[in-house]
Amino acid sequence: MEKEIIYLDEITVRFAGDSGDGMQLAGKQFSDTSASSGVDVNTFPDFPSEIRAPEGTLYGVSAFQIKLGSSSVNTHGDEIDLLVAMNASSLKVNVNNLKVGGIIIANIEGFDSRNLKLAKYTSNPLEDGSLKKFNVIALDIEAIIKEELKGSGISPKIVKKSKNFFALGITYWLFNRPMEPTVKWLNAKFKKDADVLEANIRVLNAGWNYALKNEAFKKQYTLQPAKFEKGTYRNISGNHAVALGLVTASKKANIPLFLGTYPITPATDILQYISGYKKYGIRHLQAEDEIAGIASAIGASYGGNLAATTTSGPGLSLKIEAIGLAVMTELPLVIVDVMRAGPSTGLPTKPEQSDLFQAMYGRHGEAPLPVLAAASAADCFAMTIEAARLALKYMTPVILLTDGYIAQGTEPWRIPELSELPDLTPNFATDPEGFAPYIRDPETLARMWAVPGMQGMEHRIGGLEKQNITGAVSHDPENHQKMVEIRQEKIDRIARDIPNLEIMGNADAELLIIGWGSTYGAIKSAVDAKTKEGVKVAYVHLKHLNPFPSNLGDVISKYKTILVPEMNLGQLRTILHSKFLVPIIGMNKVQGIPFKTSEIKAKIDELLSEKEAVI
Amino acid sequence: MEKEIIYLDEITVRFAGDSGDGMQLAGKQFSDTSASSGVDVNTFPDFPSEIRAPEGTLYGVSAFQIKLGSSSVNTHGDEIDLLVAMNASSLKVNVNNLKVGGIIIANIEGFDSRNLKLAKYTSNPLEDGSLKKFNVIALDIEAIIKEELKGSGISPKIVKKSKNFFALGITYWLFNRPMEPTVKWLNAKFKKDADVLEANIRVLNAGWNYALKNEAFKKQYTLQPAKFEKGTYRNISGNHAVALGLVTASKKANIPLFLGTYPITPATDILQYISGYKKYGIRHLQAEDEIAGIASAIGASYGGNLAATTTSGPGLSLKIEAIGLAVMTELPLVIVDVMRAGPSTGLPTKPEQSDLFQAMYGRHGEAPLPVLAAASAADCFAMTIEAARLALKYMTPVILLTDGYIAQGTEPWRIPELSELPDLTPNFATDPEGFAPYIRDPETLARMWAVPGMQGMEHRIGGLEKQNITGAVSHDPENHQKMVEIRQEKIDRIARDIPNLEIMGNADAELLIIGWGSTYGAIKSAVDAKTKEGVKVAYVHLKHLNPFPSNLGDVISKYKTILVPEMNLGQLRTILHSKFLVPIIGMNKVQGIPFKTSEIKAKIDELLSEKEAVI
Amino acid sequence: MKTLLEEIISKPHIGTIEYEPKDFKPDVDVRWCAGCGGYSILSPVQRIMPELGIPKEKIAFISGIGCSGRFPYYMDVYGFHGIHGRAIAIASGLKIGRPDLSVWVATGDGDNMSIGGNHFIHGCRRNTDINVIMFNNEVYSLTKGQYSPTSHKGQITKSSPLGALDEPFNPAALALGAGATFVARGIDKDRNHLQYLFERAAAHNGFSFIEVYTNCNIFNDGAFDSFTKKDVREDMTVMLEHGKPLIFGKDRDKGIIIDGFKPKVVSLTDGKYTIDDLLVHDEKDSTLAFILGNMTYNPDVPRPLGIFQSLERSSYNDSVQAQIDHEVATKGEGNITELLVGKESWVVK
Amino acid sequence: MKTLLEEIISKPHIGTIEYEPKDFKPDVDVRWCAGCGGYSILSPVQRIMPELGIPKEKIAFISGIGCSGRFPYYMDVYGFHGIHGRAIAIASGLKIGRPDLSVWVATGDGDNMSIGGNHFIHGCRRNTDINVIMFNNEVYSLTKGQYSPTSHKGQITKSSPLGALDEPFNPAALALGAGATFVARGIDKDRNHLQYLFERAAAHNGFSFIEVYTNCNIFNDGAFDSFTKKDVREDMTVMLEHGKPLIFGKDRDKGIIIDGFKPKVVSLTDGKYTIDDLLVHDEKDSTLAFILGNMTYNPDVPRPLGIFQSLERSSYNDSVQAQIDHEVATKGEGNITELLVGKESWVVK
Ligand SMILES: Cc1ncc(C[n+]2csc(CCOP(=O)(O)OP(=O)(O)O)c2C)c(N)n1
Ligand SMILES: Cc1ncc(C[n+]2csc(CCOP(=O)(O)OP(=O)(O)O)c2C)c(N)n1
Ligand code: SF4
Ligand code: SF4
Ligand SMILES: [Mg+2]
Ligand SMILES: [Mg+2]
Repeated sequence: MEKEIIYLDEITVRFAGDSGDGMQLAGKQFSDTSASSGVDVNTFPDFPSEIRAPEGTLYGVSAFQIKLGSSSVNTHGDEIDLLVAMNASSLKVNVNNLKVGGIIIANIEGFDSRNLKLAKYTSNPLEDGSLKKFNVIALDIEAIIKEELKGSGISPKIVKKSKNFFALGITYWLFNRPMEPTVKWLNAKFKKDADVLEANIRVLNAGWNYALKNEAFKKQYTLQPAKFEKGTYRNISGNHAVALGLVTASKKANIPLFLGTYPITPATDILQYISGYKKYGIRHLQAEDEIAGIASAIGASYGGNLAATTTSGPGLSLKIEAIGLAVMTELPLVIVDVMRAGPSTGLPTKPEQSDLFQAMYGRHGEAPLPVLAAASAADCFAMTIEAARLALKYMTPVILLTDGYIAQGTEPWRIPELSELPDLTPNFATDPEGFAPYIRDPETLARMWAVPGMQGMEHRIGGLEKQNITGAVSHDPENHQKMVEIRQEKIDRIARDIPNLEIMGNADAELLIIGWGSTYGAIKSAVDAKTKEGVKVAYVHLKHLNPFPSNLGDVISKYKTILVPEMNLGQLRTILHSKFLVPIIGMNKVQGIPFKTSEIKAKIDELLSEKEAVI
Repeated sequence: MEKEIIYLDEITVRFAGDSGDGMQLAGKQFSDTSASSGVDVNTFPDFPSEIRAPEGTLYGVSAFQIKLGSSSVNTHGDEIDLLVAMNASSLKVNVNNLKVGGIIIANIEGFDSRNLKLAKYTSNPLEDGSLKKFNVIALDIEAIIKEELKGSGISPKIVKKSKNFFALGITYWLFNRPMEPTVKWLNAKFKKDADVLEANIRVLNAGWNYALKNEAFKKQYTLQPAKFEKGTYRNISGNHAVALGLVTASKKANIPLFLGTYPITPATDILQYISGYKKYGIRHLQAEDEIAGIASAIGASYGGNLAATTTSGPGLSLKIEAIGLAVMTELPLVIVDVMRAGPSTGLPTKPEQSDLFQAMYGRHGEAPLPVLAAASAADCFAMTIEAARLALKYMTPVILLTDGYIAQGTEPWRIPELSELPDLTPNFATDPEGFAPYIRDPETLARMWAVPGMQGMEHRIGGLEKQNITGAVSHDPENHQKMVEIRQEKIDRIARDIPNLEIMGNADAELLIIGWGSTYGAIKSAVDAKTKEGVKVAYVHLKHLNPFPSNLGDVISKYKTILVPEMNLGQLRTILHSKFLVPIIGMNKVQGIPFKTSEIKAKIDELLSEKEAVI
Repeated sequence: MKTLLEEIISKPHIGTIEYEPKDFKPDVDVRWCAGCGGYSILSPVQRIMPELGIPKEKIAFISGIGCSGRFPYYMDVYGFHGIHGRAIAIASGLKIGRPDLSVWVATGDGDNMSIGGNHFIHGCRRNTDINVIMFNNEVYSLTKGQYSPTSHKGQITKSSPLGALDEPFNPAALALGAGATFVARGIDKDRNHLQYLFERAAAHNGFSFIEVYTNCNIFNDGAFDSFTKKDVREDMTVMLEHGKPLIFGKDRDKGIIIDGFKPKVVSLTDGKYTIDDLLVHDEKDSTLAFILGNMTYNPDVPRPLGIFQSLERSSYNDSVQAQIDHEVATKGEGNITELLVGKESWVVK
Repeated sequence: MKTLLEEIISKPHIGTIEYEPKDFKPDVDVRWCAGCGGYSILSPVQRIMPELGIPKEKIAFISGIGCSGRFPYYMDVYGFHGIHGRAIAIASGLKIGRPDLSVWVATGDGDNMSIGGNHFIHGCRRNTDINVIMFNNEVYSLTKGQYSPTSHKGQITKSSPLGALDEPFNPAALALGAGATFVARGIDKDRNHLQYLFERAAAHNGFSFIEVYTNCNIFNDGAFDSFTKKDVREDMTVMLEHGKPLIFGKDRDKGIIIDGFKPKVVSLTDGKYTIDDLLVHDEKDSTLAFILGNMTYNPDVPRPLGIFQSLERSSYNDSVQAQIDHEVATKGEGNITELLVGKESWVVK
C-alpha cells in the first residue's frame, strides 16, 4: 500500500482512555522512545483524582499527552493533533481540545451503548457525523487482538489488558519509531510473567502491522531530530529530578543526605524515589506528620547532614513554625514545595502557583529566606542543586517552588557530570580555637556549621534570639535589631551570588513579560512564536524570587509595558509592585490548569494592539 | 512643714524592684487610684522572662510604669520623672531612662554590698555622687516599717513583704491620692488573712505619713482631671479587653461563645479571663495544641457558635493550615494574634509588629481574609467587636493583631452599653426552600450560615473546592477561577463597610505619617506635640489592614513625604508600596520595645529639615 | 434567655423520625473503588441511623483526608470534610459547642494515627461524646499506597520498596493507654458485627473508638485475609463478649486462658480444660482490656474482635455543661453589664 | 568512601574521657527558681555522663519549650533548644542522621504530652535510640501556671479557676500503649534512684522514656507530696525491681498481689500472705507492664516507681543502617552516575 510521509516540526499526541486502560504506560513508552529517537518531547500525565473511578465514567478518564518537536518543545501542547480514544468518555472530555483536521483513533468497543450512556452521549459520535471536522479512524481493537492471539493459550483477561500496546503499535508505525526499547522494557518488566510478556509484544507488533496494512492509515509522520547539546539524556519528571538533585547535591557536597517528610500529592513521588535509594547511603524518615518531617530534617541538619523536606501547600502551612526555627538557628535546609491548587485542600491534583506569598512572607516574625522556582521538569534538577548551594553556603533554609504540572510532566534532561556542578563544600567549623557559633563570614554573613562531634566546640543553639557572635541567649534590644538586620542582609546579599537575568525574545521591545516557575514553557513558546512573526516582545524568567537577580530593576525600568502571567491572583506582581513601584499588568489564570501558548500569544497581541504598536 | 504644690500636665512614674518586691501590685494600685481620680493613665508592666529570677540580679528586676496626664495620655511615657527603686539592680537598669532632675526614691536596704555586687556596681551610687543629676531620696523602708509594726505581733516575713505598700503610701502622698480604693481592695483580697491586711494598711498609711513629715519630701504634685467623655470607666489591659470583647460580641450577636485555644505568652491572659466566665455560659477548650485550638473553634463555628482562637506568633504559624480551611468553608472565626518578637521563639515576652506579613499573606493558595489591628489597650475591645462583626457578616475568618505592649499595658476604657455597639446579628439560614450552602448575599457576597440542626438543609462542606451556589465538590476549571475571585472580592468589598480614615495632626502638611497597631500612642503623642509647636504633620492610623479604608489611596496621594513607623523591618510599608506604588519612608525599630514619642518627634524633625520645610 | 442559635435549632422536627436506612443515602455516586472495604462500613452505619431515634438534621459526620474522608458525602446528614488529621479536633469543638448533636468521625489509619495522633490520644483522654470509626487498611490509600503507622514491619509499599522499618501501632492498646472509655474492633467482612459495634458506640456517652479492619483492594489487598477470610476466620479470631468466656474455633473447641499474665490458647477437647477455665470477658475491667489489647499482634493467639472496654465516665461535654450549670446555680446567671463594669470602675459625669 | 562529615567527626578525641560530673557544668547561672525540682534531675544527669564512656562532644541534649526546655543550657555538651513540642522529632532526625551521638531529650508534661503528644507516641512506636526525660510537674510552668494534660481533674490553675475538667494522661500507660520499649518513672526527691534510671535508659538501645515527678514550687507546689514526702513515701509508693516481689511500706510489711486482674495490697504480717504470694516484677513482661502502669491513679495501691518495662527490640536507627548495609551488600554501593543515567537514557553526539 502506498503511504505518504509527512514532515512535521511538531505534533501533539494524546492517549486517553479509562483509568484501567493503561494510557499512562502507553504514553510514557511513546515519549521515551520518541525522545531517544532525538526529537524533543514534553509530556503531561492527566489522571482523575479518584483512585479507581468507576469504569467508563467521564471523571474516570486517564490521559497522557505528549508534544514532539524537532526544535525546542516547552509545553505539552495546547491542542491535540492525534487523539487515541479508548472509550466514549475519553473522546468526550478531549474532543474540544482537538485541532480541526486532527486524527482520532477510536476503539469501537468503547463506544457501546453502556459506554455512550456513561459518557452522556445520546448518539454515537463515531456514527452521527458530529466528528466530521476530524479524521476518525475507528477500529475494534479487542476483536483484532483476540484474533491475533487466538490459540496462544493466553488468558482473555491478559489479552484484554494489552489493548494499550496495540494503540502504541499503531502510533509507532505512524511515527516510524523503533520497537526495541519497548520490547526491552517489556522483557525487564515481565520477566516473571511470560504470558503477559508475549501478549504485549505480539499485540504491539500487531498494532504496527495493522496500521501498515490498513487503508485508513495513509500517512506516516517524520520529525527531524531536535538540536540538543552533546551529552547523555533521559526523560525526567520534575519530582524525579528533585529526588536526583538531592542525592547529587549530597554527593557533590560530600555529606550524607537526610530527607524528613510526609506524603502529599503531588510531592509524594520525591519520597518514593528517595526511599528506594538505600544503596546510595540515603537516610530518610517518613514521619508522622509534616511537622515531624521538617523537625527531623532540622535535627539532621544540626548533625551535619544535607537535610531536606518535601511537601505541597497544606504541608507547607504546617511546616511554617519549624521553618522559623531553621531561620533562627541558621541551619541549612532544602524545603521543596510542589504547589497545587488551593486554598485548603483545594483541587489537590491540579497545579497552581499560589504558594509564592507564603514562601516569601508566611512566617511570624522577621524570617527572611531564599525562594527559588523551577521553570520546567528538567530545571527541577538544576534548581535543587541551587537550593542546596544557597542553603549550605548561606546557612539558611531555602524554599524551592515547583508545581504539579512540572512535577509530573516530563522532558528530556541532559545528565550532567558532577564536575560541571557548582562547588557545594560546606563550611564546617573545625577549629575550636576562637570558635563561637555565630561568628560570620564577612562576605556571606553566614555562620559556620558547627556540628556535634567536634571537640571543644560544645555550644547551645535554639529558637530564642541569639547574641551576635557568641550565640548566647540575648534579650538586649540593640542586639535584636542587629540580628534581625543581619539575617535580612544575609539573604539580600545572595543577589550578588546569582546570575543576572538574560532577556529572551527581542530585548528591543516595548513589552516585557516576566515569568516564574512552570509558566516558562507556555510563555517561551509564545514569545518564540511572536518573535518569529517579527513581533517585538521581551521576556525574562525568574528562577530566584528572593532575592531577585540584581539586574531585575534595570530590566524593568527599560520597558513601557510589563506583563506578569501567573497561575494565581497576582502574587509575583504584588511583590514586584512593592519592590519597583511601577505598574504591572497581571494575567491570572487560576483554574488548576497551565497556560496555553495561544493564551499568552493572544495577550501579547492584545497588549500590543492596545498600544497600537503592532509590527 | 511647708510643702509646695506643683501643677503638672503629665508625669511618668516607675515602680522598680526585685521580682519578689510586689512592684506590679503597687503600680497597678497607683494607676487604678489615679485613673479613678480622673486623670488619664497609661501603664506598662515590664517583668523578667524568668519565672523567679534569682533575687537581686539585673535580669530579675520587675517594674511597672505609669504615665499620668491631665489631657489624653497615649503612651506609658518615654522618660521617667519619678523612680521607685527597691534595690540596686532596679536602679541600674532604669537610671538611664530617668529625666535629668527626676526623683529617685531608693530603698537603702537594697543597696547593701550583696545587692551592689549583684547589680555589678563597684561603689554605692547612693553615696558616690554618680546620681547628682537627680533628686535622690534614700530611706530605709524596712527599718521604718519594722518600727511602725513593732509589737503588732505580725510575723517578720509579712512585714518584709509589705514594703511595696510603704512605697505606694509615699506616692499617694506625693499625688494626694485617696487611700480608700486601695484599702477596699486590700479588704477584699485579704479578708481571710487578718495579719497581712493589717500590716499592709498600716504600712500604706505609714508611707503617707512619712512623706508628710519628712523634710526630704518638699513638693506635692497635682494634675487636673483629664477631659473624658461622660460614662463609666475602668482601667483595662488589651488582653482583658479582648476577653470582654469576645463575650460582649456573643451577647450582642445573641449566640454562644466558644474559645478554642492553647496558652502562649503574651496571649494566655485572654484564655485565663475567659476560663473564669462560666456563669456567662461561655464554653472553651484549652486544647492539646494550637491546631486543635483552631480546629475545635472551626467545629464550633460550623455548629453556629461565635468561635474564636487566641495566640501569638509561633501559635499563629501552627494555625495556618486550619485558617485556610475556614477561608474555604467560609465560616466565621475570630483569630487574635498577640504579637511578640520573632522569628521563632525570639524574645517571647517582648512586643513586635512582625506578624503582619503572615496575617496578610501567610497561607498556601489564594486565601484572603480581613486583617485588623488594635491601636491601644482599650481599642482592643472595639476591634474585637469589629472582628466579630466582619466575621459574622462576611462569613470569614478574621485576624485581629494586637501585641505584647498593649496586651499587658492598661489605660482607662469607657464601658459601652450593648446598644451602642454595631448590629452583629448573624444571617442564619432558616428556610429550606431553595436552600443551597453557597448562595450568596449579592451585596456582601457572604453565604448564609447553615448550621446542623436545621431540618431540610443537610449538606456537606469541606476543604475541597466548591461549586458556587450548590457547594458540591468541583474540579471545574472555570468554577475554580470564579470561586477564587469571589472569595477575594468578598474581602475587598469590606472596604465599603468600614469608616474612612480621619486625618489627625494637620491635614495641610507635606509629611504624612501612617501608623498601625500599638505605635498609635507614640505617634499620636509626637504628632500632637509637633502640632502644638506649629509644625505641620498629618497622621492617619490604620485599624483595618485588609482591606484598607477606601480613602487611603486618596490620602496618600496628597502628601509629598510619607513615613511609616513600625516595629518590624517594613511590613506595612511593603504592602503600601505594592498597593499604591509610591515611595514611602520606613522607620523600623525591631528591639522588642515600643517607640518613644521622642524618637518619632526626632524623625519628624529630620524629615522636615531634610525637606527644608520646617515652619 | 434563649440565644438566637438555641431558638433556631430548637424548632420542632416536622414529620416522622421513623427513618429507613435509605433515608440516609444522598443522591450521589459513591466514589470508592469497587470492592473497597469502605462499603462495608457505610451500610451498617446507614442501618443504625434510624435507631438513634433523632431527627436527621441532628446528626453530623466529620472526616479528615483519605479515602475514608469521603464518608460524609455518602451520608445524607450534615457533613464536614475537614483537613488531614483534624477530624477529632473539629468534632470536639462541634460537640462541646453543640451538645444536642450526634457527632461522628470517619477517619483512616493515617489520618487518625499518623498526622492526627495527637488529637486522637487527647480525644481518648478527654472523653468528649463523639463516635470515631477508623478505617484501618494499614496503608495510605488516597495518596496511592505508602505505608502507614499500622503497616506491618517489612511491608512493601511505594514508600517502602525495601520494606517498612517501623513497628506498627496497636490501635486498641494506644487508645486504652490514652484513657479511652470505649474501645472496639471489627472487620469489614462482618457487617452485622459492625452494626452491633456502631450501635454500642452510639449508645456510649463519651468518646467511642471503633477500629475497623478495612480491605483496600487496590493498595493493600488481602491485608487481613489471614484471619478474616471465611474459611479461617473462626480459627484465627476470637469474639469478645461481655460476661462470656473466650471461646473460638470453627467447632468452638478452643479457648483462651491466662497463664501468668500471658493469654494462651487451650483446647477444650483434650480433657485438660473446660469452659470454666477460660478467661471471661468483662468490658468494665480496664486491666483485662489491656491484656486483650496486647493480644493484637501476638501470633500465638487469635485476633480479638469486639468491645475491649466500655467504661462509664462523665463525658467532657457534660462536664462543661455541669460546670456552667453549677456556676449559674451558685452565683446566678452572669450579667454582661456587671462583667464589663467590674469592681474597680469609676464614673465620669 | 568517607564523606566530609564522617571525616571531621571521626577525628580522635584529644585527652581523657575520664570525666567528672563537674566537667558537664557550663559556666552559666541556672535560671530555674530556687527549690525547683529541675535541679534534682540536672545533678544525676551530670553524674551519669562520665559513665557513658564517650567524649563530651558526642553527646547532645535537645529540648522543647517550658522550664525543662532550659536544660540544654545547663549541660556543657552540644545542645539544641527547639520549639514547643518538637524535641523528640528533632532528636529523631539527629539520631538517624548521626547514629554516633548519644542523644537526650529534656521535656515537660505540656511539651511532651500536650503539643508534642504525636511525636511522643510515634517516638515510642518507632524506637529510635534516644533518651527522653519528662519533667512532669502537672502544670504549664513557663507560661505561669495553666493546667496540663497530667493535671488532675478539678485542679485549680490560672486557666482552670473553677477546676480542670479533663481526665489526665497516665504517661506510663500511654507510652506502653504506644509501644515504648523502655518506660520508667522516678521522683525528684530521690536523686539516687533517678541516677539509676538514667543509667539504665542510657544503656537501653532504643527509645527510653523516663517520667520524673518534678515539683514546681511556684505553680504547683506539693503536687506529689502525698506520696513523695519522706514520711509517707515508703507507704505510698512501691519500687519496681526486676525479679523481685512488690514489697513496700516503712517496715516492708506490705505487698502487692494480683486478684483477678486487679492489683491489691496485702499485709505480710497478718499471716495470710507471705512474700512468695506477691507479684514479682518482670521488666520483660509487656502485659505485666500494663497492669503496673494502670496502677498509677488507682487510689487503693501505692504509686509504682521504677522501670515498668525494658524490652529489647532493634532500634529504628539500627534498622535504617541495617537496611542500607543490606542493600549495599547485596547490590553493591550505589554509583551516582548510574543513578543519574538510569535505564532509559540516550546519547546525543
Ligand atoms: C496536611 C496534609 N498532609 C498530607 C496530605 C496528603 N494525604 C491525604 S490522605 C493521606 C493519607 C491517608 O491515609 P489514611 O488515613 O490511612 O486514609 P486511606 O486513604 O488509607 O483511607 C495523606 C498523607 C494532606 N491532604 N494534607
Ligand atoms: C507553639 C507554641 N505554643 C505555645 C507556647 C507557649 N508555651 C511555652 S512552654 C508551654 C507549656 C510548658 O509546659 P511544660 O512542658 O509542662 O513545661 P514546664 O514549664 O511546666 O516545665 C507553653 C504552652 C510556645 N512557646 N510555642
Ligand atoms: S484506594 Fe483502597 S481504600 Fe481507597 S477507595 Fe480504593 S479500595 Fe478503598
Ligand atoms: S516555675 Fe516551677 S518548674 Fe519553672 S523553674 Fe520555677 S519552680 Fe521550676
Ligand atoms: Mg489507610
Ligand atoms: Mg509542666
